[in-house]
Amino acid sequence: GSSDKSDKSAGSAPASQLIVIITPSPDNVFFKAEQDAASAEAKKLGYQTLVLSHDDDPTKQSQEIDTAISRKAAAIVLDNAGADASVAAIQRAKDAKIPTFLVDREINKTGVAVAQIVSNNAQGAGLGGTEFAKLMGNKGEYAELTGKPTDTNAGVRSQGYHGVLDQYPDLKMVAQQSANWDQTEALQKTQTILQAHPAIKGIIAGNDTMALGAFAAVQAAKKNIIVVGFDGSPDVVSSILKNGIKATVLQPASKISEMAVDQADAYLKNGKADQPEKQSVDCVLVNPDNAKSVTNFSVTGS
Amino acid sequence: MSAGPPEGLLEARGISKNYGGVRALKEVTFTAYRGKVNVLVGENGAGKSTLMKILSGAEQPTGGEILLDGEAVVLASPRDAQARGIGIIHQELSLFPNLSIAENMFAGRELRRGRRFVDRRAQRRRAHEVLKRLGQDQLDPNAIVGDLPIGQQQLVEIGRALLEEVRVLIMDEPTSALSSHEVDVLFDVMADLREQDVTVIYISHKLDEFRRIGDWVTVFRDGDLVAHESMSRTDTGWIVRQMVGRDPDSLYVRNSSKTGEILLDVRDLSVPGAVPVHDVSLTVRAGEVVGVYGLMGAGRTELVECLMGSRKAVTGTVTVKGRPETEGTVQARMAAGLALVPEDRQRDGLVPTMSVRDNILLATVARLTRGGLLSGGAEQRTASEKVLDLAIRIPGLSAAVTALSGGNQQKVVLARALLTEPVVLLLDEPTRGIDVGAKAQIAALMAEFAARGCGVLFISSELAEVIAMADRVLVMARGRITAEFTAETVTEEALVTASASESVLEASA
Amino acid sequence: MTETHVDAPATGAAAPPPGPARHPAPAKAALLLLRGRTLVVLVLLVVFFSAISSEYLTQSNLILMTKHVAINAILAIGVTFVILTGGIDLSVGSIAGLAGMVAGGLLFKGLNVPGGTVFFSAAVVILIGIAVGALVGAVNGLVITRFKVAPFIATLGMLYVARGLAQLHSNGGTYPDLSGTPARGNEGFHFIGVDSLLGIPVAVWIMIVVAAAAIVVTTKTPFGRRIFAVGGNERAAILAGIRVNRIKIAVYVISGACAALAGLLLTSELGAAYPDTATTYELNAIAAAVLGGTALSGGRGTVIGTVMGAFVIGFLSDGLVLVGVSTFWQSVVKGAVIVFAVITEQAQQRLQSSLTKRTS
Amino acid sequence: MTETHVDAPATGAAAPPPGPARHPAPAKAALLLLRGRTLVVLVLLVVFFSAISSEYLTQSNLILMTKHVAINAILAIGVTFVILTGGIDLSVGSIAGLAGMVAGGLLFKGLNVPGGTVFFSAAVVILIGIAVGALVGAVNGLVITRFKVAPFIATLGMLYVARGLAQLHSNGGTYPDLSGTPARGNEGFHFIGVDSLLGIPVAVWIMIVVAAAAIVVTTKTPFGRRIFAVGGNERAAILAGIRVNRIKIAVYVISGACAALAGLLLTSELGAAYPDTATTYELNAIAAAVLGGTALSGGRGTVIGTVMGAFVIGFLSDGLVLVGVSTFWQSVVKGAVIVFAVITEQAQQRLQSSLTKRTS
Ligand SMILES: Nc1ncnc2c1ncn2[C@@H]1O[C@H](COP(=O)(O)OP(=O)(O)OP(=O)(O)O)[C@@H](O)[C@H]1O
Ligand SMILES: Nc1ncnc2c1ncn2[C@@H]1O[C@H](COP(=O)(O)OP(=O)(O)OP(=O)(O)O)[C@@H](O)[C@H]1O
Ligand SMILES: [Mg+2]
Ligand SMILES: [Mg+2]
Repeated sequence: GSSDKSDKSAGSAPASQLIVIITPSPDNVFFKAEQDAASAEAKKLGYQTLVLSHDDDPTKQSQEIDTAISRKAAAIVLDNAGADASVAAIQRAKDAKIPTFLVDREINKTGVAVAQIVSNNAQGAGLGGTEFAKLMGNKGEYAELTGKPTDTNAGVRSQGYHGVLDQYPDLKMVAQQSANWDQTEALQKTQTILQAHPAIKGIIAGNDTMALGAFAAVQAAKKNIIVVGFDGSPDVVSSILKNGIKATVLQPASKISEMAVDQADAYLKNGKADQPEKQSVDCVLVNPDNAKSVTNFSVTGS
Repeated sequence: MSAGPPEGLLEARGISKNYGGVRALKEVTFTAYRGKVNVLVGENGAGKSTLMKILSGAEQPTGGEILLDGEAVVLASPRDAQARGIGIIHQELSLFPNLSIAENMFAGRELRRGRRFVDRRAQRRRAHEVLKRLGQDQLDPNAIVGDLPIGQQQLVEIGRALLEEVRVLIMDEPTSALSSHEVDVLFDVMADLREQDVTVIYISHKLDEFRRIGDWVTVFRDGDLVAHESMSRTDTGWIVRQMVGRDPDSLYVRNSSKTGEILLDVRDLSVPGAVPVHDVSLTVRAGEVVGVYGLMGAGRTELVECLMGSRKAVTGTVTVKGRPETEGTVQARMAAGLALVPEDRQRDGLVPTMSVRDNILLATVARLTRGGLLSGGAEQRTASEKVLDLAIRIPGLSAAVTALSGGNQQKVVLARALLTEPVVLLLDEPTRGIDVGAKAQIAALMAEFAARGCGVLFISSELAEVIAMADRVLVMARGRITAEFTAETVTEEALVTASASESVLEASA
Repeated sequence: MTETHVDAPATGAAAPPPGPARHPAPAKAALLLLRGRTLVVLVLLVVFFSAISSEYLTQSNLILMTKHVAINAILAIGVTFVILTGGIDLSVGSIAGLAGMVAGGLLFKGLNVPGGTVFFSAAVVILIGIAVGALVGAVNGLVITRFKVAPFIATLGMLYVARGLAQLHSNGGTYPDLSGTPARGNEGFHFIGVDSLLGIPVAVWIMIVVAAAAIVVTTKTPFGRRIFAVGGNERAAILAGIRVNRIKIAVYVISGACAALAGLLLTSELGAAYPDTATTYELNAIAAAVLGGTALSGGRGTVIGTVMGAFVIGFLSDGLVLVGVSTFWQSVVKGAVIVFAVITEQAQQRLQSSLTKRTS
Repeated sequence: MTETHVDAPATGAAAPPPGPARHPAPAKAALLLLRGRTLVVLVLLVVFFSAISSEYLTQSNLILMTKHVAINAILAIGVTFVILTGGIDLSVGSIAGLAGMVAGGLLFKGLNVPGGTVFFSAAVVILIGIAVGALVGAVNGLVITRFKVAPFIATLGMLYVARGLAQLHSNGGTYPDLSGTPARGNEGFHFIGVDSLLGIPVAVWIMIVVAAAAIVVTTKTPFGRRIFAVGGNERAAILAGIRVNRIKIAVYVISGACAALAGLLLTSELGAAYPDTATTYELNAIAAAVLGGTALSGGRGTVIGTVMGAFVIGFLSDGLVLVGVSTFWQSVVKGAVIVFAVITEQAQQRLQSSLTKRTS
């Protein structure tokens, strides 16, 4: 095809001091923490920030990356909207000489972004699955609530769970439904699943908002069912402390964001990356034993 | 009239009304006398309805004042007017097609049981009483108004006005969709009202009709009041002279062309539906003007709609110019040489969002293209030619069609039909609601059309009109053709007998 | 001609109003069956799903599904009022979200006033939530009547505005715990969304009360009949002296209040308020009304039909989840059933009107 | 009465057409200003944002924003056809998604036929994608005309069905790489969404072509005239010999094809096809049409107005992003601007009609 004439900024050195931070909607506390940490770190290092949200719509994300290019950003910190659907937009930024630092979610291509710093979803799901199996006593019926089916992490986490759970022949998954990461949907679907399978002993959810919805359903049904989530959001942590939800897997959102900004800073100063592109930060299991030491997506002392 | 000047009840003093640049009323001063039937006449667009809308609070005057019982009043809304005892039957039916007859009559002033609830039973009873008074006691007050024929809808509208305790009752062409039987009943009711000292303002284009009931007559022309006289001191000629500003040489032009081959041949046509048509056979010859007379609900509209293809027949054949037309779609019938000017121009004729030009060209627009694209020049030429032909009075071809008066709107629809170059023109009540001048023009157009070797089939509910304009009259009743007359044999009595003998209304009365 | 006249009884003294047109027996039966057409679709759904899953037709599942239906039914009843006047309300989902957030905020962090923080009792919070919905509805109504903005656009704008306000209310966050404390005197919010009375969830009782009230208002009161008049012919309504603008504002207020109530039920059930509550619920609510026979052009429809429509949608969605259909197929089936149900509705109307005409 | 006759020239040979009503100069100027009202709102937006951000009014940003506008403008043009007939199309977002997935699937994994896998060239894939959209539109049109389902419901059902089919197509997954290979002969899909010609993105050229074609069709062809007639008075259109059902089906086909084209542009731009592409875009498209003066009741509107409406929405959204307004406020501001723009539209119409009347 023809050259990218539309990107007038291409070729001009990034003289600006602007870091553009793009994440999914901050109405999920996880992404809010991500935004806040990245923004704070960038300001600390003397950058301006532009914080945007793509609401998990790759098209909107693509347009926001265009905006970043248009504003001649120095770097982009991105929690992307789709492992495949984000590649072209990030490549566009690269062509415009704007480095992108991915957080939280990977993309299915290397050499496009400067860094892909993600919590190890597979490892985390392994932790969650193991804890869930232990809580279940390695047997019994359970249900799984998966995230938005079009979201990569939903698949990775589900696979991670099953990597552990499927090893126990007595653990039987009787229902699997997507609740699209949504709390109300998780509530209503859990209620219906409990109707179909009253003998369910546990529910494992792909994130914490769904875990909260599922737990509300469990409470309303006055049942004693093990609920395990993923993220380590403050609401779930406090539920764990009250012996509600049993466990979650904390993704160090703030830490990841800070790492990304620090690496961006180094890259801009030195002109090259000081870390390998793929970096993964291990997740931490949160259960009643350590829940007290968790604040805003980080475990003190870990 | 009895001695002494009658006492004025409702007075309009120097009322003007401008719609944008259109001066609908020019400082009109008009008095309605207490306990009299005050008749208002005038050409289409003379401003009659506008004045009535102002007197009933639906429109605000640009200037002037209104006096009720000698006192100046402000009628800011229909509610205000109602509160002062002024009721109105609107020219365009203002009914709720989704509600029952009883609910229509009581909309906005429901009878209540307790303070909060509608007393449906009482509403039904009162509605039934009113319907009975109008000779319609076979009508179910629970019937949904949208399912009624237009004539019965008009009666519901009348009934609604009668329910109120009114001092002034304005009736804006209440009989345009009624046949003579219901008109008689309505006139009895009006006589009653007069007895009860109710002031009636009555607007109509049917000269012979209002002369029977009116006490005073007022003539409007171009937004001005041009004459005001006791009915007993006038005659039809005088009224027409005042209206048109010249002598009525002849109201209706009779067709005098020689008849030729059969252009339209209908055999054994049957149409199902609310008003079914049974086994109708008829012919229209070249150079012939055929009238179809009948009462409300006789099925005439269904017949022509079926001929035009907008309604499906179950049996029967339609042959145009010797060629059977079997497809039965509007397009096919149009191509075969039929064109219909529908009964209800608002509902079936005009596209209110379009200009006069686009309305005129609607059916033939595909002919005015060059290389697939519309040719603005050709459009403009074709439309203005028709406007001149039919002497349509318009502010301009790009004006909104809704800004025209009723008669001119009718001519727009007629122009559209004529542009399709039909061999047989079907006209359903072409003169409904239009003034004498326009009626004469339409009669002349029909005659001229026949003279060109084409045929005309027109529906009318006015005896005088059918007798004066048709070479041959068919009478329909209950979906069948019950009689046929030639211009020489037809008489009013014969028509009435043939149409009523089997009619729904007669049977139930 | 097959017309039959309604005969007035021979003893005509105080002519009793003629009753409704009498139909010959078979026609009448067909008509009854068709009037209950939404019911027929519902029964078909129940039969179908209970054949697949034995859990479907259990008492507890029926109660649960009805509880899920309650939310959409309440939204849809409100929307029905609007549609009956010929309008539309796209903002109900957002209003539900906003009301939930307002209530959640009041319960979780109270109201800041000069000199401290005030907490209201759960009942007062619920009333405030409903008032917020009514207020937003009033804004819709005013924009529509005063500025003559098409209802579609006015409420589409409100869809964005109210959702944005809900998010701004907590800056995107969730109010996690709405159980209140005795010290604050604001316990008990879970009553409406979680508790049961006589074995039936309170939410279902609330739906019953709302539906009953709506039925009475629409069919028995002058206000209700005027709603139909406005939807049937607005110009005629004005000429009949009906204060059309007031009626219109009133229906948007009702719709807003119903939406808020639904939002409060959702929030109470969830025990947490988050700003995306009830996103896109407006489409389900409108679909329920139309499924139940409400004409989008206004003037025709019944509250009971709307409730039936909500039952069809709810029982279908839950059934698909219960038997474990994948999310993607759920979407396809739901769309197809909505259209199919309306097609039968059209068939019914045609048959019905032909029957009525023939027999009246 | 100030009515004037159309004067026939004394020499009646070839009567020149009467010109449009003549206005006095100042009234004419006011009218012109008001006709371009959407333009005025647009200019206000540009002035406002460029005062805040120096980046807004740069050539590159204007080109970029116009490219973003292109997608919504193409959707909105299609929807305008439907709205002009008095219908509505809620399924355009889903159709865009489905077309994108179909194209993505064909490029990424080809078409399985007995005996192997076939790959089509990018151009053919684009045509197939558009054909899919047209086909879905035809289904909409058939459901609406044959089964007399209200357009709102028929296309609402299709919203769900088409989205479900898009998801089923890849079982929820994304087709990641649409660049094609020389071996398969299917390279070049990025041309429509990524590349530029003469410094202007191809997507913008496509929007210009679509808009120009739509303007010609709506204003210069018999078909276009009939669309307006159907929307203005369907019964009159039938009696004027217009095949109303055909016209209706045609507009849904056009709307579906435009939606598919928009979906293909989106997919090409992203370089990947995912099933949620263009979710809820229908509301923006309808909003653009209405902002541009198209009446939801049918019969009134212009394509150029719709394009202006799309510009207002797009330049507003991008401006809010550029200056870094928070997501939540973006929602509030967008809703408010939509309503505000329509309010000015109402004011304009009233003023315009009073001017036209006075001066005609
Ligand atoms: N809403 C309106 N806008 C613009 N012009 C109008 C409007 N209503 C009426 N007019 C114009 O005012 C004039 C008087 O109309 P009006 O309806 O009062 O006539 P009319 O005497 O009742 O005629 P008809 O016998 O046809 O009913 C006409 O020229 C008409 O075009
Ligand atoms: N029960 C009905 N339901 C629906 N529409 C009806 C019904 N009866 C009549 N109509 C419609 O009302 C209009 C007027 O019908 P009407 O009964 O007056 O027929 P007609 O014989 O043509 O008489 P006229 O033309 O003198 O009014 C027609 O368009 C007809 O189709
Ligand atoms: Mg009049
Ligand atoms: Mg008739």
